[in-house]
Amino acid sequence: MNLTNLINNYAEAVAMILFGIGFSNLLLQKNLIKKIIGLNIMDTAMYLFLALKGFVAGRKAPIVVDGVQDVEAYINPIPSGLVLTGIVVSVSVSALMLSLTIRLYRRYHTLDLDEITTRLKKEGL
Amino acid sequence: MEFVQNLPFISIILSLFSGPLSSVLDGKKAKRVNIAVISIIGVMSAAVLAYVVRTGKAFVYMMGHFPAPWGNEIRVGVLEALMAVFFCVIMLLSMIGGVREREIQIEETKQNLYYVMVNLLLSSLLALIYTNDLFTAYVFVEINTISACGLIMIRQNGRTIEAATRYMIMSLLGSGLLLLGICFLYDLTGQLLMSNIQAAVRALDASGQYHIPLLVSMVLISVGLAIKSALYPFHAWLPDAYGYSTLSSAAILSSLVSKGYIFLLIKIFYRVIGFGIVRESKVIHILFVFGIIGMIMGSLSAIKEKDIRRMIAYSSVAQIGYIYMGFGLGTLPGVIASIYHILSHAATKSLLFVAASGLTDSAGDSTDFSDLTGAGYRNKLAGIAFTVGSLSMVGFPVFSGFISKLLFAQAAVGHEIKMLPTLIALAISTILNALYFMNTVIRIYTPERRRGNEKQRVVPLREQPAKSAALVCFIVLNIFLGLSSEPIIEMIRTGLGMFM
Amino acid sequence: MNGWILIPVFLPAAAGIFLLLSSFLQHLREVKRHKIARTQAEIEAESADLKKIHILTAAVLAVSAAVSLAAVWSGDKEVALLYLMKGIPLYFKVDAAGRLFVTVVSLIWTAVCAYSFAYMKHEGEERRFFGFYLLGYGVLIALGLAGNLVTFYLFYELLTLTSMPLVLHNGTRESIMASLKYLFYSMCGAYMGLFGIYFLFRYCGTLTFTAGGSLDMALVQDNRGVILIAVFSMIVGFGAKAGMLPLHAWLPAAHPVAPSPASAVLSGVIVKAGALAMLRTIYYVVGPDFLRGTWVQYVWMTLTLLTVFVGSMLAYREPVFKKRLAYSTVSQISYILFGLSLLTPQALTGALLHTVFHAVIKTGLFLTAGIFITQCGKTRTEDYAGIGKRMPWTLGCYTLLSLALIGIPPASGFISKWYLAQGALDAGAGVFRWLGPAVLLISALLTAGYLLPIVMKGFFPGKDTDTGKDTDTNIDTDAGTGKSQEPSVWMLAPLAICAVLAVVFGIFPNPLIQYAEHIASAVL
Amino acid sequence: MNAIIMIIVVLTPMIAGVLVPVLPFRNRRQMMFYIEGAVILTSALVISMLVNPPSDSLILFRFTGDLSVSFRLDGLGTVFAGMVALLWPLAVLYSFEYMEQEKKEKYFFAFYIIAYGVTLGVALAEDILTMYFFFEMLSLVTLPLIMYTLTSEAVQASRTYFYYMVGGAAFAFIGMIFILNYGTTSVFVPGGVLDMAKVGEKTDMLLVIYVLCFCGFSVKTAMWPMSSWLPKAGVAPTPVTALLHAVAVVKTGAFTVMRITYYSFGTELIRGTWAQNLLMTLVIITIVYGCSRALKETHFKRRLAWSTVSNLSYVLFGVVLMSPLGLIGALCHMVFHAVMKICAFFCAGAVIEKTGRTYIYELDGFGRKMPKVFVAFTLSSLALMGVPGLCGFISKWNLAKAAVASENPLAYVGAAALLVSALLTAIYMLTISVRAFFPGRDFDYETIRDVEDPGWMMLLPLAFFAAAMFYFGLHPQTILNVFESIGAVMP
Repeated sequence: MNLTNLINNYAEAVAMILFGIGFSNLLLQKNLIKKIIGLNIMDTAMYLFLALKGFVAGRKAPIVVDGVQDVEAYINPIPSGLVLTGIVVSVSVSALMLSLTIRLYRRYHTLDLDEITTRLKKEGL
Repeated sequence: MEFVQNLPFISIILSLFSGPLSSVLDGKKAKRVNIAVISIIGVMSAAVLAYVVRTGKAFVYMMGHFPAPWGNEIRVGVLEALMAVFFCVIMLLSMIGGVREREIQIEETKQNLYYVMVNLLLSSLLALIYTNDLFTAYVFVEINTISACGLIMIRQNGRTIEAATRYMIMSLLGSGLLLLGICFLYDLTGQLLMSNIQAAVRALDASGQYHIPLLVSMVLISVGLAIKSALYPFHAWLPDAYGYSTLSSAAILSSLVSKGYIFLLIKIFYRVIGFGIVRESKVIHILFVFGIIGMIMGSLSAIKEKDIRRMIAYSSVAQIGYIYMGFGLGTLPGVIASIYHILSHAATKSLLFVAASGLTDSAGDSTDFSDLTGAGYRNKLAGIAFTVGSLSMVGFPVFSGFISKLLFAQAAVGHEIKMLPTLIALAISTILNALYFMNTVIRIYTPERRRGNEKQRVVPLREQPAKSAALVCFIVLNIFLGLSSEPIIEMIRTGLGMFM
Repeated sequence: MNGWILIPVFLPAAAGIFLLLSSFLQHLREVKRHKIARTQAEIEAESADLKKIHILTAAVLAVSAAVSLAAVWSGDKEVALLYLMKGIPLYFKVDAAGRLFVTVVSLIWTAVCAYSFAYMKHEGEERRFFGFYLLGYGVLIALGLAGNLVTFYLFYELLTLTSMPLVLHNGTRESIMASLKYLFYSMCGAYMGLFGIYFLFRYCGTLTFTAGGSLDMALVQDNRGVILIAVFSMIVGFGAKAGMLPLHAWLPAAHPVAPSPASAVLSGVIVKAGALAMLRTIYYVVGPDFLRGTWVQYVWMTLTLLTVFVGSMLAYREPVFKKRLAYSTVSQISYILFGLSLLTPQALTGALLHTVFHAVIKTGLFLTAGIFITQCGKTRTEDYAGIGKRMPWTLGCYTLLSLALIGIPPASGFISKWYLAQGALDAGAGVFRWLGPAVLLISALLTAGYLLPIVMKGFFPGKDTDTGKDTDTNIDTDAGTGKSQEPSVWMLAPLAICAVLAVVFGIFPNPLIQYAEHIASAVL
Repeated sequence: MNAIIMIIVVLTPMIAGVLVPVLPFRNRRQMMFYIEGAVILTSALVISMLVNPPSDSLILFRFTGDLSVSFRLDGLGTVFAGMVALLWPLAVLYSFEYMEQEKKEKYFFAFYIIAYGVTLGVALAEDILTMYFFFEMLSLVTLPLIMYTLTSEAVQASRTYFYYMVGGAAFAFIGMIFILNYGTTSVFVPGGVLDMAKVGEKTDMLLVIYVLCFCGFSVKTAMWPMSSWLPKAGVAPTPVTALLHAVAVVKTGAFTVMRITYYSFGTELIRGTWAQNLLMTLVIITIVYGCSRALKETHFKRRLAWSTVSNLSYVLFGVVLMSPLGLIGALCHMVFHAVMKICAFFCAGAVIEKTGRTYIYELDGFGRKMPKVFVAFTLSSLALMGVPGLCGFISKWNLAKAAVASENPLAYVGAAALLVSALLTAIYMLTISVRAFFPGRDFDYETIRDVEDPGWMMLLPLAFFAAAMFYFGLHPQTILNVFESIGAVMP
């Protein structure tokens, strides 16, 4: 197992580990809030990975400050654009999930989804 | 560059902006806007379809005339136009069918919000069909998920909110994996436009490098989309989501939303990675096996159900299994069969949902089997519609189910190893379908023995004109798909030809 | 065109059906009126039209018997009635064996008919009885005249169907059960026969009866085994009707239950149809030399000898008189079958002779049984003590008949047993050379054992037994005399004829023997 | 005669059937004339079609690609269509009197006539897809007929019936697909259409598919593992059990099996293989099993239903022999059994409808009170037993001839099974006749005072069938020539 690749791409490795943590949290946690936190971890890990794709060592961020127009001076802007859209998407999704959780809590006074389901099965609506 | 080529882009934008627009209107007006929007888009897509069939080749439309890496592209072929037309027709009929349910079940103030969600859903479906860019596809997948969750939640009782939450969690898992898969592809090829990625992947495959990351991204994308389209092992959220939501959302969700994701998966397999590479990889066999298991297990759990809506929901798990088995075969006829089944299942499933709601009307809105005995006599049209739907699901000759079963079987016979398991699975699942569908049909036609069941009342034809009209249109659509399926199959074949 | 030989088949059949229809309508009228008690006037009217029935039956029977004898004895004729299937006609042909069978049938049938006029008075339902009686006669004549195996099978099955109602005539639960048993046993036998016919149809050139058999050797070479099985199933199947061992259980059940004229006819003639069937298949279709020395012949011989022995043993121990006679029929018929199974000319002659003699004797015996039952109401043999005093003539005839059956020289039984023994001795069939005659001898002793005690007790009852002058006279004895309870002349005459014939055949057997030898030589 | 008549023949009964509940009839008599008229018209058309058959084929409509619903008349189709055309008008005439006191009889007659059209569709089908198409429609159309009385028992019976039918159709579907892909053409060609090049060395798989297809189609003929639906369907009114479950539905099953064996898969390939032996064993088991169950059954109609199960396996036995002679025997028994069994069922129906008694032990002494019905019943039981002189003997004779000619030891066992079941038929049929005609000396006829013969509408069909039994029994050669001409064309 040649570790050289891993060391060079340590950032991607970290992103993947973060993704794993977020994914397992979203899937396995009982508490709804913890699920949402897991969701956000997963998304941020994705955006870290995406940002890394655009990064070229030794170049500046793609904001034209001192009139330099030459492309070679900046890093690849597209991944950053994608990250922006991604962040918009994950914000809206988290907002929706949180509203659902509040509604459930008001109705059942518990954040445990499985417990809600069993109570639902017992007394219907 | 005729004007017609702009129509697909216009239809996406129209439905996208009619969403927020209807949030300011009140319930009645929003409904009218929605119906108008859907019909206009339907007509436009039909025009596009006619144009593309006439010219015989797909065209690419660059939004804002910016070339690839900066601007965005949509690509319209015969297959995409056909799916668009079909989705609009189904959505229109489902909306018309579910009018009365919406008025009763959704509070006055929230009526217009429902139409916001429906318009957004329509726009995201059209985008999924047309888009030629992977990341746009991901964004619209997310819009699709959120609006679908809105559709489930609109009915505001405990069950739907719990169902919506479960739906969201599972879908987010799916889209997380999808995003990861797309990023891997982007990482490998540096491109986001489907045609460019395909060229790069072909080069990679020729050179033999990065074989494992390519395989991983394929697996991630397939599993992600499988979770979102409720393939067997990931279907836990489906029965609650479809079972308890209001009628039109159940119809739309079951026939259109899950099919949109499957169509995206087919597009990715064909246009992004190239079907040859996919065929060599093991992913196809995994999907085939899950498809077969899904067919059988879906029907088995449907047999145990005591509630007619949940039974129909479980049967769509089985039908999605059919589709995955279809293109799991890996041959061109297999994919044609699965696409045809997407259309036929969409038509039959929404017919079944609307007919089931007709039957429950005559049983005092209770979806339990014990109240439904004899419902066929009380609501004649719904009874006939439900029988037509069940016969089509069982694969009776005149109806569309028979044609898709025929196509699946013919595709299977071409394949060497997978032939016998497919044929046997087809036969067994037909029998299982017959078990629970015909059981219900026979139940609704056995006269009610117990006296004094006050909930039951006779529903005259004219009481719900909209629903009756929707039912009749669905029956005609089903029989049309059953009897004259020749042109549609030809269109799918040429469409797939253009996909390359 | 010699279609007229079929008159004796269709005339009685038509008369029989007419009688059945009239009994049907009469019963319907009666049931419709739901009349329970019948007034005196009706009884007279009824006995009047009973007379008419007797005259009608007698006339029809006489005419058809005469015509059939004329048809049969006036040279060989043949007629094909209609074509059942391509190559399989309903074909009638008069040949030597058929001639013998038809003669015996006509003789016995007319004799018993006279007897039944008197006997049936106390049984009731005469119309139905005589209807089936005439039908039975027609079918039997057709059976005798049948020219090929399919026609033979057709009338063989019709015979079962027409004779079955005779058995269940008196309508008791037991008789219905016995008739069903008879029906299903002979049906099972008929179907085993049919199984064989299917194979013969394929492996024989033609199914018409040709002396010496018509197996086409080319086809037979490679699958002899299958044909042997088929022939064996035919033998066991037709054996069912002839009371051979595996399927004989119906005979002792059916005969005692039937009215005496019916059981007389059943034992005398209908059982012979089974023997005729075997004769036809073995000697006229399969051909004797195909079977000679095969396992089928040996198994057949063992079965017949076993039946002979078992029949006589059971008869010996049976107290009820008619059941005893039924068992004796089982064993006597197997004499004939044993003769057939030896496949030698002498044995065949013996078998044919025994067919004739046994028909005459057994009919006579059953007629006496009928008289005993009607006159003194008892069915068990030990009650017949001292019956000789009251019915000397009947018992006299009975004695003559039993002597003939046992085979004591002057009477006819001896001759047929003689030929059978001779046939067995020079048949060269291994152990059966001596076993056959030995069994015949033992069975003759047993026959004596179960027939003669009635004669002894009847004539010499011994002091202590009362002679039945006073007791058990519930049956209407002769008015006033109380002494001789001889039956009416109508019942006694046929019995006397049978007895005389049994002895006369014994004394002047030559014409019969020449005729039997003529048949045997044609075939072997 | 051009081919259009085939469409007319199939569609007129269907349209007439659909119109029955719609047309405004003033009274029952007018409806009767309409229905009987429609059926007789169709039968006349069929007979005229059979007299000078149209040579070319005709496409009704096109499904996909080369698959289409199309009709063509050939030898086998003539026999089946002729049989159905002769029996249906009589059955309808019979059912008028039977359905007198039933309510909602409009829907009954509607489906009853539609079934006629669908059966003709099966008879005239040109290729395997059309046949499968009408095969499925038949099970759908006959479902309401079984459910007609709507008692819980009838509903249960219809549920079992439909599961068996769909199950069978599912497996038959596999066979059809196989033919469509591995055959040179989907049209029926005597001697089979499989092109050996494509099949190549995969014969074993071909045999598995053939067995599946055989069992699928023969669900309708109630072969042993799948025979429990037929006695249960006895709960339907007699015209249904008589016509459909003794003639139309079960014979359709036999007909379709003949089609796929002789006209699609071809017998050369299958003769002598393990598939033939397996199917022959199944058939022989059904023959004996059907009869033994009939023996045990005390319900009158269910006993006849079990006897149908075993008699149909005679036809399957003929088919499984895989030789032209076998086909002739099978056709022979198919036609003759239809006549015999429908007569028996009508007698049973007359008894049940007139006196309400359905169990055999209640039939004592009926022979005297319902003489015409029970004479017909005894005749049909004698024919079923195979007494020569009636048609049963002829068909058994042909079947056995084919079995013996096939030199296959299992076929000999089959011939023996035929005779064993003939004996069992004798037992369970004749016991009824003996019980009816000879109830015993001390039976008083008061207990069955209300029993008498039904009206002429029920008796006319019985008389016709009795005459047909005698005619076929004594002069079968005319119809046997028709069967031989079909057999001759087989390779």
